[in-house]
Amino acid sequence: MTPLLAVRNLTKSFGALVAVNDLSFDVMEGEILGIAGPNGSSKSTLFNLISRIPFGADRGEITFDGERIDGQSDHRIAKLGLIRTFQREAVFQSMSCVDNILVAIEQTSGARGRQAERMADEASELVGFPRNFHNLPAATLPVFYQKQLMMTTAVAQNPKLLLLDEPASSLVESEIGWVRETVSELNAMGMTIMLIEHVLPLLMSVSNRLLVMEQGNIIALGDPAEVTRNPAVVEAYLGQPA
Amino acid sequence: MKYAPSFQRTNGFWPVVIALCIAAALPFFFTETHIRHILILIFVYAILASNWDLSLGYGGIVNFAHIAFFAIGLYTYGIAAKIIGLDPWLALLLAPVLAIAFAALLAIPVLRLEGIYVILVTIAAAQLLFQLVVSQGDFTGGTSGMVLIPRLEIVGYRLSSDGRIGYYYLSLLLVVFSTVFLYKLERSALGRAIKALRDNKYYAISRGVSEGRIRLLTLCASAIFPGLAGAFYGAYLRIASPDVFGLGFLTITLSILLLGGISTIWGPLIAAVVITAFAEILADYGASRSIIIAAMIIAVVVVYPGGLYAAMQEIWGLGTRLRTNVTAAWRRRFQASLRQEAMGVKDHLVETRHGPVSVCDTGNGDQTIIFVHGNSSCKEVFRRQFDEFAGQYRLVTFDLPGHGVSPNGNPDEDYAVEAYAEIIRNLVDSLDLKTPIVFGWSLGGYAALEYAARGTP
Amino acid sequence: MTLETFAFLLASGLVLGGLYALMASGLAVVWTTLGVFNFAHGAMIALGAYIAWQVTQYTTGGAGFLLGAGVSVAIMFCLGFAMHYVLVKPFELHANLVLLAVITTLAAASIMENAILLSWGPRDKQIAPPFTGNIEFLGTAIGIHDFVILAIALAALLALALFLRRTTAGRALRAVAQNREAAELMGFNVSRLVAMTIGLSAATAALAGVFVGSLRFISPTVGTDPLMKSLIVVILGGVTRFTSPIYAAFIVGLAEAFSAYFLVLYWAPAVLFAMMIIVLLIKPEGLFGRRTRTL
Amino acid sequence: MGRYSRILAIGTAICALTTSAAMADLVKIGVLAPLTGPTASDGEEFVRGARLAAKEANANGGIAGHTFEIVTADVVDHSAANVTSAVERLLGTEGVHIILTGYASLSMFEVELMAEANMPYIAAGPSPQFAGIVSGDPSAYDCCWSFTADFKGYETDVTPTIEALLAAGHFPLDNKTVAIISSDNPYSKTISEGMKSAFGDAGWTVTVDELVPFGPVGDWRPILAKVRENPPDVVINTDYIPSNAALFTNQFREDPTDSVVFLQYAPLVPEFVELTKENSDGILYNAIGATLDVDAWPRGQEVAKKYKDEYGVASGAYGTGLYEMATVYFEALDKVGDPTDHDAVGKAIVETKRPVTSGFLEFDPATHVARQGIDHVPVTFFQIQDGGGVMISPDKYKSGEFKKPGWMSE
Repeated sequence: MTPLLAVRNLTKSFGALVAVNDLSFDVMEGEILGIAGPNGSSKSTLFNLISRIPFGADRGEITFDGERIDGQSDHRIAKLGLIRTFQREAVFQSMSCVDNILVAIEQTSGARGRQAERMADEASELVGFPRNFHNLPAATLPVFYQKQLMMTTAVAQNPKLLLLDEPASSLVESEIGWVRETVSELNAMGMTIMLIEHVLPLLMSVSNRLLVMEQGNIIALGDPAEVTRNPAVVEAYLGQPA
Repeated sequence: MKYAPSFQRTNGFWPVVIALCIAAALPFFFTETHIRHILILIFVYAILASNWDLSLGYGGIVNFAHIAFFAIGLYTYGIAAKIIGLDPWLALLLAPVLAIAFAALLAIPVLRLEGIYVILVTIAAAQLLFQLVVSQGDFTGGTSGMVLIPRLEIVGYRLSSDGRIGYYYLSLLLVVFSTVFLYKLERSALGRAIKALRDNKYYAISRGVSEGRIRLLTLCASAIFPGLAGAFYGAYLRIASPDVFGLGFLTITLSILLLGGISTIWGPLIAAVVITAFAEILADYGASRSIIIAAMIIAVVVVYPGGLYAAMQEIWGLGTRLRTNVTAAWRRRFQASLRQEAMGVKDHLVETRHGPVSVCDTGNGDQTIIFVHGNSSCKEVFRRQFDEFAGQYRLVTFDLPGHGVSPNGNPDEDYAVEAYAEIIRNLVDSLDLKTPIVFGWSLGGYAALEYAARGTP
Repeated sequence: MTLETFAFLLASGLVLGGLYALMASGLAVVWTTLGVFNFAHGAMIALGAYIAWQVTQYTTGGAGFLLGAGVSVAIMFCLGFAMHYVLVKPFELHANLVLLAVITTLAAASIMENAILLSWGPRDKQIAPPFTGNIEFLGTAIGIHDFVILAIALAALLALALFLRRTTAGRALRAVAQNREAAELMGFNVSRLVAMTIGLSAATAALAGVFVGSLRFISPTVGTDPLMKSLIVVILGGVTRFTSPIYAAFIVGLAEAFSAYFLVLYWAPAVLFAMMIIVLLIKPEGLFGRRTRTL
Repeated sequence: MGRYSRILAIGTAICALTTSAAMADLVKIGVLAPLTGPTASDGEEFVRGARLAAKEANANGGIAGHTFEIVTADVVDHSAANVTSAVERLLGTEGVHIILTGYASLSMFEVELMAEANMPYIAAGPSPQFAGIVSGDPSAYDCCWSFTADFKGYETDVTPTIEALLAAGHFPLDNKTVAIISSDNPYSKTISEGMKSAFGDAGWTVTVDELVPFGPVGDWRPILAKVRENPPDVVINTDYIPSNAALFTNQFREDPTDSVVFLQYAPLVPEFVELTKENSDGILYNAIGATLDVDAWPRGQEVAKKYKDEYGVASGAYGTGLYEMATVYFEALDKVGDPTDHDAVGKAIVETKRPVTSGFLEFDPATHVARQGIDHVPVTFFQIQDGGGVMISPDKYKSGEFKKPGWMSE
């Protein structure tokens, strides 16, 4: 089976600091790859490099769905079906919620008018974003709904690979439940997902495989349960050998 | 669910229709060419400013070469119609094409820069264009400009005849087309992409918006009508002179845009009227005129950074609040008996933390039921319950702030479920309702839940 | 080209450069601190010149010139200080600060220019230069006054640089320019510091105005050309360091002098604007700039 | 958008109010003038000259039963938009039956607006531009007349005048070289081009030929450096902006060459001498339409004196010029009687044949421009001596003799 995303020798430095150091890994079609690591281990930078938003890598090859994407422009990568979210909730604050979703649909699918609106409804349904919020200005939504809206815009683009950057950060227990359900549901529909998360129980429960990073390096990759027993991982998290 | 009402069903529809009718009828009231000239100028400024808003307000690209689109339209018309000898109407249509071409050229440096650097590079580009125009004296007439540019005619009828009525309607038509264009564009997929890119660049790109393409399209789209207006201006005044590149022209247009309010289509249109009319009224005051207008601009910008349009909406809102307050007061005063008939008891105002609310209280019975009505409703909705339960319980209901005959509340504080719960709490305290049963309907239900969540004392 | 011509052009370019440096550094200081472009800078130059002219009407000679310059600098400092509270402060935190500042400063420029027109009339005036006569410079003659002005301009810039680097107030200003939030958290009165920056900028504008008014002539619109020149200088030099626009000013001054001789003066403005676009494209932070901002 | 129209209605109503009050026998004289902006000092003169003429006419009991009042409209920076607005304001003012100006736009495009409205218009702007518009179809512009005479003399007369000075032995002729500097505006450029060919035809060599951009010039030294490398017999600068010309003079005097210096127009403006002081002594300039304030031309002396008595300052060319334009109109109105008959007024103006401050005024029917020449409006040459302009040529009017400038070698 060929991987959906193949990353080879990915490297990025900021001046003297090597943020991502010669990373190589594959993401298989249909899996949920969890990504963990302490703060500053360059997890989000990895997403940045893959999506080229806002910057690409210095070196390395990325193949997505059989196509080299490391030289492609940022919005092209999104159009190929590699969609990311951001750690901080992001909305187009001057627009209504439904317009937020429509932008995403119109830019990738080319659908317009009623058809695009129907797709927006479907995406909202799937993510659980309340449809009666559609005409509210996005800026007025509470944080949780802004996160939901960002997820909806991502799902609306019908991604092949969804990069979720800490969808559960700053959420309460019941809201984390929503993340869990949504991620599982999307995955069940056939979406491949890469998930960065600090909420470990969530990460453990949904991930098929777990990748642990520290200071720009992969220190473990594999079955979640095994990875958590890996001494290097424990050291990275607790700062001393177990 | 998408609810984007068609224009016919928005609040703006009738004002626009009325304004349009007035604009169409004005030449019959003002036959002097002077006033028609001012109106035509207003239209030209309105086109310039409102289209500038497309790049500056919606697109977030501070393009100080916007007036250059107008200048290009002007000179294109002049050179094509006078020197090349093209039919004036064709020259008129050629103007926006060249303006778009310049916009595309301008996009090259603009795409690579951000913020204040965009201002600087566009100022430089406009100045460079100015130098170019002035240096090509053989075609452009150099610093004094080219005169006797062919005028527009329709089968031999000069648009300038009959007190310029032809030019008046042509400019009105341009404003209408330009506004329809902007209105449609703002609501189109392109318009959404433009706004998305401005609101949150990287998020927009991650959703497939191509920054380069959208910025290019924004600039090009904002060049069409200024180019056309420039050609119109040339045909109307019959002169193309380089003073359109000057700081004066730029300042007026920018003042109109910012005074009107950015990211609105209507703001610049309103401000074009205000500023041009103001400048004309003060025309006899020489240097003081400029001082007064500049001071006025500073005052408006300082008090209302959102511009006149925001100010108007605020005033409109104040007016509405005042009107509803007065009606509510009038009803409290004169229609009390009507309501008493429905409810069986007379209502009265009770002071709470969120202002006075109108309360019906049957006043007897050990167990109290408080009824809380829903959104856009009023306490009288519970008249049947009052009929039914009167005698068994003490029944209390009230109008939420801004509903029924309660006075308006403060929009920032009083229209929230938390505030409603506090009102219930205040009522319980002040009317000594002990441990009431709270019945909420719709929005009132949320209020009741919130009240419950706070723990009954 | 003879040595005399070369020396002559050199002197001419240096004097221009000194003037531009003074004009541009004021503009750059505000830009760095507030991130706004002050379109009233040209009008401030004009107003400064007229105030000094008024003073020289009562006292003549070298004393009058110095007194005029002093009074003008003092008044303009206060005016600049006050301008912050009227033109920028009210919407300091608004999302469109840059744009709103463009329009308020343009309006302020219009008010100042027209107030000058009302108070002093439209006719050209000159601030009597205290030194007349020429000095020999590598075999060519240049007005003594030009050299004195170049010296004062450099001294003023040096004083400003020392103020920013060596004094507590200057350091505070630089702190605000580098990181406003941090400065606020550290308990600086940021508003007053920013107002002081604009005041300093207005003071340098006044000095530049006095020089322009004594080297050339003043009219209500005398500031228009200096504004454009300062803009070019600031873009070429960048604003990352206090010294960047100063180098650029001398480059522009010398380039103007020599290009007018070797090419034609006619194309000088076009060449400058083309240069500006190219620099913005290749190195938007300016020829001497780095990506971080400091005063 | 309801407010939109309401504000418009109020605005226009106020405009209408201010323009409608008019008295039957009161003729308003419209004056287009830069009341603000960089040329406001000239604008002040326009208005003063016209006001003086109206005051005088009213004091004499009016013309053909009419009294006069001046209404002004500000053209600010002479931009097309501002000039058009000002013209429209005057055209829209009830009771305005004549419009005068020193100059409104550099291109004279407003002539077209006047012709369309059939409004009598006497202007003193650049005559080549005026002629360019009118000569295409003179009969369509019967209401428009240029008080400024044909500019041809500016181009042709400098060469013979300087050669005459040479012939008179005022200074030696080394090698017949001339440096010509011009500013890129139609006035300066047309004149300098004409001069170049005139000097060329007379066998001169042009050593420096420079064009500077229109607008303020910050430093003339690089150009002066070129001039100095090869000192010419004559240095000519046609940049007419007074502050530019004054700076040129001051910087030239830092290290002068052994040359005659000729400047175009600027020395006519009073502040030129103020700004240059003794540096300008010896400078040559000429004028077509300058006030002939000399014994040989009583009309010039008379009006110049009137103006000075009234306002306490000497008039430049425009103060007396506007006075004379108003006089021309009064004469035409006296013949016609009815100020509202614009056609007749226009036709009466063409018949004007009278002495005015600048010479003998007569219009050329082909271009509607005042005729130029020794018997009409002459080109007069001046030299600044002791801070004042002394007319040194033509002989018919001259009030003094050329003096060798202090900077030239013996």
